[in-house]
Amino acid sequence: MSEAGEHTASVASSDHEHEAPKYMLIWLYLFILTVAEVGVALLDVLPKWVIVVSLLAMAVWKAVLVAMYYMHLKFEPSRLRLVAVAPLPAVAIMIIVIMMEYVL
Amino acid sequence: MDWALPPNYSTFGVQIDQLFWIIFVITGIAFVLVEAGLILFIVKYRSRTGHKAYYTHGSNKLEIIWTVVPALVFVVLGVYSAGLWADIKNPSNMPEGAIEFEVRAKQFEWNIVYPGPDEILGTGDDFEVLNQFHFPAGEPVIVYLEAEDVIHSFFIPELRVKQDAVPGMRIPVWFDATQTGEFEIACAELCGLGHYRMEAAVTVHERADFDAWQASRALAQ
Amino acid sequence: MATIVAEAPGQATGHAEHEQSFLRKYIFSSDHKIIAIQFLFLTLFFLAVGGLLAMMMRYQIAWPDQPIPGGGILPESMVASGYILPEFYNALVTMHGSIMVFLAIMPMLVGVYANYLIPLQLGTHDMAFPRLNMYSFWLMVPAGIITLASFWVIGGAAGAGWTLYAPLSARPDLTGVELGQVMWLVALIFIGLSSILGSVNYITTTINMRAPGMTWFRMPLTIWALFITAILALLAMPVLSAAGIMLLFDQTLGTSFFLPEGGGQPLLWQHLFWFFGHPEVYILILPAMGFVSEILATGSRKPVFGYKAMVWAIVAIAFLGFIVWGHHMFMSGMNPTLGLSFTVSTLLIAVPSAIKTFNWMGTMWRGNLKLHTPMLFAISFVALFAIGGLSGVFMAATPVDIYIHDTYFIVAHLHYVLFGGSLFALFGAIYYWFPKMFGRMMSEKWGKVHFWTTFVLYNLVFFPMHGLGMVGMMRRIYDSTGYAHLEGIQDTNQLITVAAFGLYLTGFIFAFNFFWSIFKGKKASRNPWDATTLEWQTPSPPKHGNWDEVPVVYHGPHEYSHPDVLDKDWLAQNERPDVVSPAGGSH
Amino acid sequence: MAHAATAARPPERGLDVYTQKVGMWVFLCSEVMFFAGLIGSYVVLRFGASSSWAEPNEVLNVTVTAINTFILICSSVTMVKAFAAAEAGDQKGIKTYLLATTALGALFLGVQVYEYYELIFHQSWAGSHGFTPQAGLYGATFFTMTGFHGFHVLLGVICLGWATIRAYQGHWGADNTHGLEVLGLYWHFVDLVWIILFTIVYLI
Ligand code: HEA
Ligand code: HEA
Ligand code: CUA
Ligand SMILES: [Cu+2]
Repeated sequence: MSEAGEHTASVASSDHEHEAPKYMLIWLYLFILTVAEVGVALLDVLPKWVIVVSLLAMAVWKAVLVAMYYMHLKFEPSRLRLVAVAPLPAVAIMIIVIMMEYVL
Repeated sequence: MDWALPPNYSTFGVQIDQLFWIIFVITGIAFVLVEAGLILFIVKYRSRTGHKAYYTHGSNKLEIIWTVVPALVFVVLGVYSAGLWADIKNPSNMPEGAIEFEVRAKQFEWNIVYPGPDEILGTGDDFEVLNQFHFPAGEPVIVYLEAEDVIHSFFIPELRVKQDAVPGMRIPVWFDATQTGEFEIACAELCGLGHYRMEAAVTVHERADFDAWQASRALAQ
Repeated sequence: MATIVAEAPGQATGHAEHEQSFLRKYIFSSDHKIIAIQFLFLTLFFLAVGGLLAMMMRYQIAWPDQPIPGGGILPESMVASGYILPEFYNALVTMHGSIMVFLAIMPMLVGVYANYLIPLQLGTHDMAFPRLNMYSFWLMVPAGIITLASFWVIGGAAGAGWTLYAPLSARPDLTGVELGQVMWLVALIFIGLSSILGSVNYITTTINMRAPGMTWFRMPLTIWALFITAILALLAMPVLSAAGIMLLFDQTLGTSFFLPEGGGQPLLWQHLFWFFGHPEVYILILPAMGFVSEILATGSRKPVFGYKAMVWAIVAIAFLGFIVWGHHMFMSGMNPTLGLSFTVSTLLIAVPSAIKTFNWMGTMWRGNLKLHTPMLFAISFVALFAIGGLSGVFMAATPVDIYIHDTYFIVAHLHYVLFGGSLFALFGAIYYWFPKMFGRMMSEKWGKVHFWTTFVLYNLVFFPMHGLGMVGMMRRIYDSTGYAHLEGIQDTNQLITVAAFGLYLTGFIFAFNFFWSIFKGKKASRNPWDATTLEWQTPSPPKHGNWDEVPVVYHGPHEYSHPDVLDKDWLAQNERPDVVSPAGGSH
Repeated sequence: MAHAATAARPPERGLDVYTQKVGMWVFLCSEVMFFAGLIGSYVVLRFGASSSWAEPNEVLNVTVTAINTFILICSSVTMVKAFAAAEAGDQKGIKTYLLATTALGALFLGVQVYEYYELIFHQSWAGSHGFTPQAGLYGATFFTMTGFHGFHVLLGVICLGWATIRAYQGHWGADNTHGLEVLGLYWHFVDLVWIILFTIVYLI
């Protein structure tokens, strides 16, 4: 019956036994990253490919922060995380394969 | 109607037809297996009173057999097709020294640009003929396909050639006719209300006749 | 109990029957069973419409030089002095394909049966989001109305093929279709939204609301198929919507996403369309495979052979379905090296289909076959799907596809998988679940008549199309008599057309049986087929809310002829093992 | 296998979270694919394009949009704060933060409308006056992607407005947080998409 106990617990009470995430700290990260992005793009001193790669890296970093903390993915059961990343392979396949038209 | 592919006049057409019939045999075996099995089961196991069905949840051995056998067949088929496909369609495998034409498709006609007596496209003696495609037999031909408005498809059944002509692209196709003859270019991609009548005459000449025809045409321009 | 009620928000009173107005009960209902029946009527109507368009097409193909009978009632823009116009023919092909795929078969497979069966077979009171479910039906209605209306606007209905290849579909000056193309895209966006909302519901319900004991591997194969289908739709439909919106902007706002003059890429449309389109064709077959597995097990009185292999095959088909789309584009000017990888993946995707085919045969092997109408349709599904699948192998082999691409060989293939596959399975499913839906049986006698006439005429219509394709007859041509290489095929075309008319008439046998049985059919018991899944353990039809008390599941989905069960040859999923027989265990 | 008494057995274990949350995540999967379709097309069109693409700041006003991005990020914080307030049963917090989120969302839309207005009427591109959806692939992709994002923001603001009204009616609280959490998921997702769009449309 332990299964039952677990279940009701997760349905009835909310899933926030974890300590409250530091929302303001994340906000600060996001702010700094945005400033850094704009800086990198507008100063335009680095080689083009470095700019592109670093901008993409920072964008992904920000997106992951939002998903993990604001959307609470970090604190969700891993099964839910699986749902959240499910479309990513399809996205990757779509974009990479269509791009191969030009690369091959 | 005969249940047959039309006579083949191109070099790689032989292999295409061969592959067609190889697949026909493989799928034919699978077809007979499935359909005969179904009929046999219907007859043999139809319900009888007092009879109880055999209780089973399956067999791992059988699952493995009917996964592995088709997979092997498909891998072999895939490798074989891949090689042939690369020979036919890969631009790096296009034959050297082929005579080149340009075909511009538009609603609903085929404009054939001939290289002229110097056999080089883009020079002064090029000329254009509407809906008439003449070329010599026995040597490779490359056609550069372009389209002006919408997508058309360059289809000569007897030469086993088909390739879409896409606006904004210049797509090479090659073939090598083994014999002389008269055929048609048909348009195989829906391109509007005249799609069904977008055809052009194809004449495959002996080399000498082709030269003569081209010379006379070039003069007339 | 409490937790279960909490699981169904918005429908918290799952089983407290309220007095509801007629409108709330039958029209704007959020009961999944009513919604399913609404979908059934809508899709049968569109099946008849799509068929009618096919009949006009067939007439034109067989007798291009003769005026079409009754053509006079159509406006001059479609039929001029009795003759079908080429642009109207294009509209017929396009709308036949589109209506059949998007408004008949897909919503019939998913809208009707996912709605009807998921809550019943999983043992819940309703869907996770009943209101959303209602919206998903009511989005289909405007889509249908717009589609039908597009025939009567200036310029006629869309005429660029169901695949809407740009630039043809993007530029009215090149098709002569002004509004029709736009209307069809708008309808498509409605359909996409409807199907996404539906999928969210099906997936959530399946993941989170299964009855106690209904573990993943005790789910009936129908549910597996519908669940995976919903995932496919969820991931593929939005891409079509995105592409459709860009195409809509090309048509109306003067952008040029797919128009080379403005720097756009015609091939990008094809990539996006087929990235959706290939998963779409599996959306159209997977649920059918699920129904067939279940009907075959019931009809053979045996558990499904290789249940787990069947499940993994569905998953494999779905996964591979996302990496094969390029096989529709072998001749499109796509990079030939890319073509290579698509050949290999396409051939690989045939492996799970092979697994399924052989397991269906395994299910029938040493069974106790009851050849009732649903069973006949299910068996012929296997027979005909195999033909369609095998013709797919020809096309997957790229060199062969050079010749047969865009010929009637493809038309034969697609009707073998879509009609011989999906529609045959659907007929089977309608006969099979009719008693549950309407509380009455359909007539067996007329069912058999319908089956045999359909089976024979169907093959007469579509089998010869392989031959037409081999001869080289192109698709979507209004008149094939102008081509030298197509001489001598007109007899075949006429034979096909005559058979097609017959095939259409068989639809009326079905329609008659269907409507007659709703009112006059023999009253159905709870479980007329002696089936094991949960829906058969409720009254026919089940009441609002489905169950007083949620059932508890003890057994796998298709336990027929269990040796320990002595008094009957089936074991319902929710039968308490200790009640049935002392030794009866679950598997 | 021992079977417990019938009625006591709970439904099968799903994702261990409540149904609306699962539903929202599943729906977001389809949204990912929708934006992937648009962004993927953008990448392909830009990569395969013969015509040139403008450099950052050449046509678009990156500074204004950077501020706008910051506004959207702030609205994510206030949203998550509203949810935290609801969990803590802090009625005042719920109201304040929801109101702030709605206002920030509306502000974002306002700035976007201003941006569009400036681009269409006062910006010139490729020699012609006015940067519009008809201004080549650059304009078409720009307006399509940002426009659909803006449409999502609009839907979000409408829902937020509704949630705010409910907050003033005392609807949310420690025992009623699900609706806010689900709405929050949508709102953060819209923010997340913007983070990606901002980078690839304005900065690269
Ligand atoms: C329900 C829909 C459905 C299904 C299930 C399929 C299944 C398959 N399809 Fe089909 N297809 C369509 C619907 C479908 N298709 C439609 C609508 C089009 C046309 C679109 C248009 O252009 O309008 C099309 C077009 C199409 C093309 C493009 C042709 C062209 O335009 O040139 C190709 C090419 O590869 C293809 C291949 C396949 C293959 C390999 C399968 C495989 O999945 C089939 C696998 C099944 C089997 C192989 C049979 C069972 C197996 C055995 C009995 C085992 C033994 C067999 C062997 C060892 C050989 N299909
Ligand atoms: C599931 C899909 C489906 C179905 C069922 C059909 C059914 C039929 N199709 Fe269709 N067809 C397509 C999908 C389908 N088709 C697609 C996708 C294309 C490609 C389009 C394109 O190229 O863009 C195509 C193209 C196509 C062509 C090629 C046209 C061309 O390229 O020029 C032809 C030609 O003969 C054809 C014929 C037929 C015929 C004779 C039927 C007949 O079987 C129809 C018989 C009618 C019925 C079986 C309905 C009877 C039912 C009732 C009367 C119901 C009444 C009941 C109640 C109201 C309760 N179809
Ligand atoms: Cu040109 Cu069809
Ligand atoms: Cu496909």
